[in-house]
Amino acid sequence: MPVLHIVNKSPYDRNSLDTCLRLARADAAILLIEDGIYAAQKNAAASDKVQHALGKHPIYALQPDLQARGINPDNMIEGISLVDYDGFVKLTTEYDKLQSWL
Amino acid sequence: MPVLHIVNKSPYDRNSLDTCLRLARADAAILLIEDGIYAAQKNAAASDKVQHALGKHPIYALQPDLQARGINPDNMIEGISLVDYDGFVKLTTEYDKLQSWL
Amino acid sequence: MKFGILVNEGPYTHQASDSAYYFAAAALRAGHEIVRVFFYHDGVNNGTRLGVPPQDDRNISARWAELAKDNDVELILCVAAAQRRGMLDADEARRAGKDADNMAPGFQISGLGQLIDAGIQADRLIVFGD
Amino acid sequence: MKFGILVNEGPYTHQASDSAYYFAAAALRAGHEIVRVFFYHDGVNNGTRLGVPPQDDRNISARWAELAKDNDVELILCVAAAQRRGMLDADEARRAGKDADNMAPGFQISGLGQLIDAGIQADRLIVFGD
Amino acid sequence: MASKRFLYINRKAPHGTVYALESLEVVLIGAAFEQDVSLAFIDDGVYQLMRNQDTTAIGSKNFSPTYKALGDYDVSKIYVEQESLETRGLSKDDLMPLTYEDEDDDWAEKDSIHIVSGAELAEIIEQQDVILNF
Amino acid sequence: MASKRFLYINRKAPHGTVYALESLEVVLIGAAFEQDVSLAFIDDGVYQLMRNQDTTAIGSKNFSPTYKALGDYDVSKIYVEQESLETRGLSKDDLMPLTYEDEDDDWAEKDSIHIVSGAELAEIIEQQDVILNF
Repeated sequence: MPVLHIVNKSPYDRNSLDTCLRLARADAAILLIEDGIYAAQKNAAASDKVQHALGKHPIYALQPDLQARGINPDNMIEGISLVDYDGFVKLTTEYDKLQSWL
Repeated sequence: MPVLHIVNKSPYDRNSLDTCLRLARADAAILLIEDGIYAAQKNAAASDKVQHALGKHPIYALQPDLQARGINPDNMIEGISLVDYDGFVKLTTEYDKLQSWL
Repeated sequence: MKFGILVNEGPYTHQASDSAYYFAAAALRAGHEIVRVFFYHDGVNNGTRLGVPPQDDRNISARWAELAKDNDVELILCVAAAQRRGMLDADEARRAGKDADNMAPGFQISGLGQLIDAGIQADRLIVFGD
Repeated sequence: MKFGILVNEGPYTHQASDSAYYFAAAALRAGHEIVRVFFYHDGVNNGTRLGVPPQDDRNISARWAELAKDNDVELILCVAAAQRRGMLDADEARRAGKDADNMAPGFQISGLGQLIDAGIQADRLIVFGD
Repeated sequence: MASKRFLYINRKAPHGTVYALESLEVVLIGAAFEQDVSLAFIDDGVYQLMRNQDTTAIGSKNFSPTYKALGDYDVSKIYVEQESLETRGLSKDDLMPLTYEDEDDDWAEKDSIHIVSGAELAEIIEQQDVILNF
Repeated sequence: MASKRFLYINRKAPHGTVYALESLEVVLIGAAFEQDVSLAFIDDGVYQLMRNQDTTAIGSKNFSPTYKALGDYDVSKIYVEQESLETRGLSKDDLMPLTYEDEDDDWAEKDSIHIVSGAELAEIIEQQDVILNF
């Protein structure tokens, strides 16, 4: 089973999302947590690359982190799935390698 | 007297050098310290923008930080001046506003 | 399923310790086992018993200790990282000739081998950090 | 010239505290005055007396305390940031009902007003952080 | 003593790290010193002012309503960089309304937030005496 | 117990933060556990392997010579991403030579560093059991 990539940094502050997208294989999934959830917002500078990545990877975002930061689900890029912490744990059981892009 | 901008992060990891260059006025100087000194290396992806910035700003790099990271002064972009900690202190007396791009 | 958790950052400054805590709680809720939470780098600072957070804020160290007690989870602080940063239990303090220690009950100090062992024992090792 | 120095990060993990120390030493060497070094955020962790760094590494807290003693420099830890992170002097520990404290001699705990005051008193305030 | 011009520069997102919260604590304490205070929000710092932040599910303190109290502390010069907003697909409507009562204008309620260009912000930076970064 | 495949991913520059040093400490301790160990250097992590690092003037520990001991600990699979090198204007010649003695080939001294493409590295990541990030 493939890799779950976890990104916890804003795509505007750090290079971690870029590196994740460069090194994630087509069968891998991506989970955005903490400040990583800013990548989920639509109509922003990073939206195009995230939209494009959705063609290759399932992308998830941690709902508690979105809510904390005031990002309305209506402003999320379509196709990104929201998970709570229970869903986060479930993802880590479904993918057998976990790669946190610290 | 103008601003001394201090950048301590690698231009490949963070956005701080980019923001510094966007917001530094023509009379301001830039000092690269800690991981910021990687911006001083020539023939690298960030070299062009640093080279271009040299047309507007004096740029300094902290020699102890270069030496620690194994960057040979021969591999530095021409026009960047090296300072030691004594020179760092002297710069902070010559510029009366200090802006650290944390 | 068996989980190992690595926490690289201290309490309050980075969200890493909070995220790890909520992940751990959710994993236990789902019936999974947590073989060990290993605290490395500034993560060792999660083990202090001297924290006095504001009344309206969470107590991160106390919360970890409670989770561990209720669910029989090992909370391990890396000894080398802890010594460097002044996080000591009574034994370490005595050995180093220090007049005080600051580790909270529920945490233990041990070697980096415990991190590798967590990787070997667990079905999934997940890392939280900066 | 009068300098104020703000240190936002703890010892060892980030270079900020090292850079601030070498800057302070050079400023004093050049005959400048340092009105105050203010430690905020994880910076308060620089004030521990319980650190046991490896023999071949620097002792960051001891080095700060020595610089302060030799040059009569104030080293202030922000009280709110320190409480949150479990960095206490004897008074704070007693007040909070804690059985131990961990602050090193040479450091003092005080309020954030001391940071603003440093900005007012100093000709230059310089910030070191992450 | 003459008052100095203090600028607090906020470039970090809230909640992922504590800097935004602890920066706000300095501003509130500093307000008692009757200096000239400005705040700048640049890069991910603009996220600090987002409406509808709710930290219930991550358990940390929701300090975002505190920004609304800044006006009561006579902190009314709040500069937000336009380019930082645009990069993040945000406009002023996405931010909390922050206001103050202008004592020189019969206590009229006025907007504290000024959206400024990079060039304007560069000039504001140059006008300061003390710049604080967290 | 069957051995697992451990991959240590290093993405941070040395000296500015302690992660590189403390990561190396884990690798050395972990070597005693006789697992299958690989190291990847990506992004600013490639700077960890630069030649001629000298920390005398910043007072911190110069741990860079320790990478040369990895071969003695049977850590000989060291992957450096080509694109990360190129972005930084570096080539293999800028890195310290890291070698090991191959016991299956009459203890011949061999190169531990493998420069790999992003695609190759992606495949290496997928082959692991445990991935450690600092």
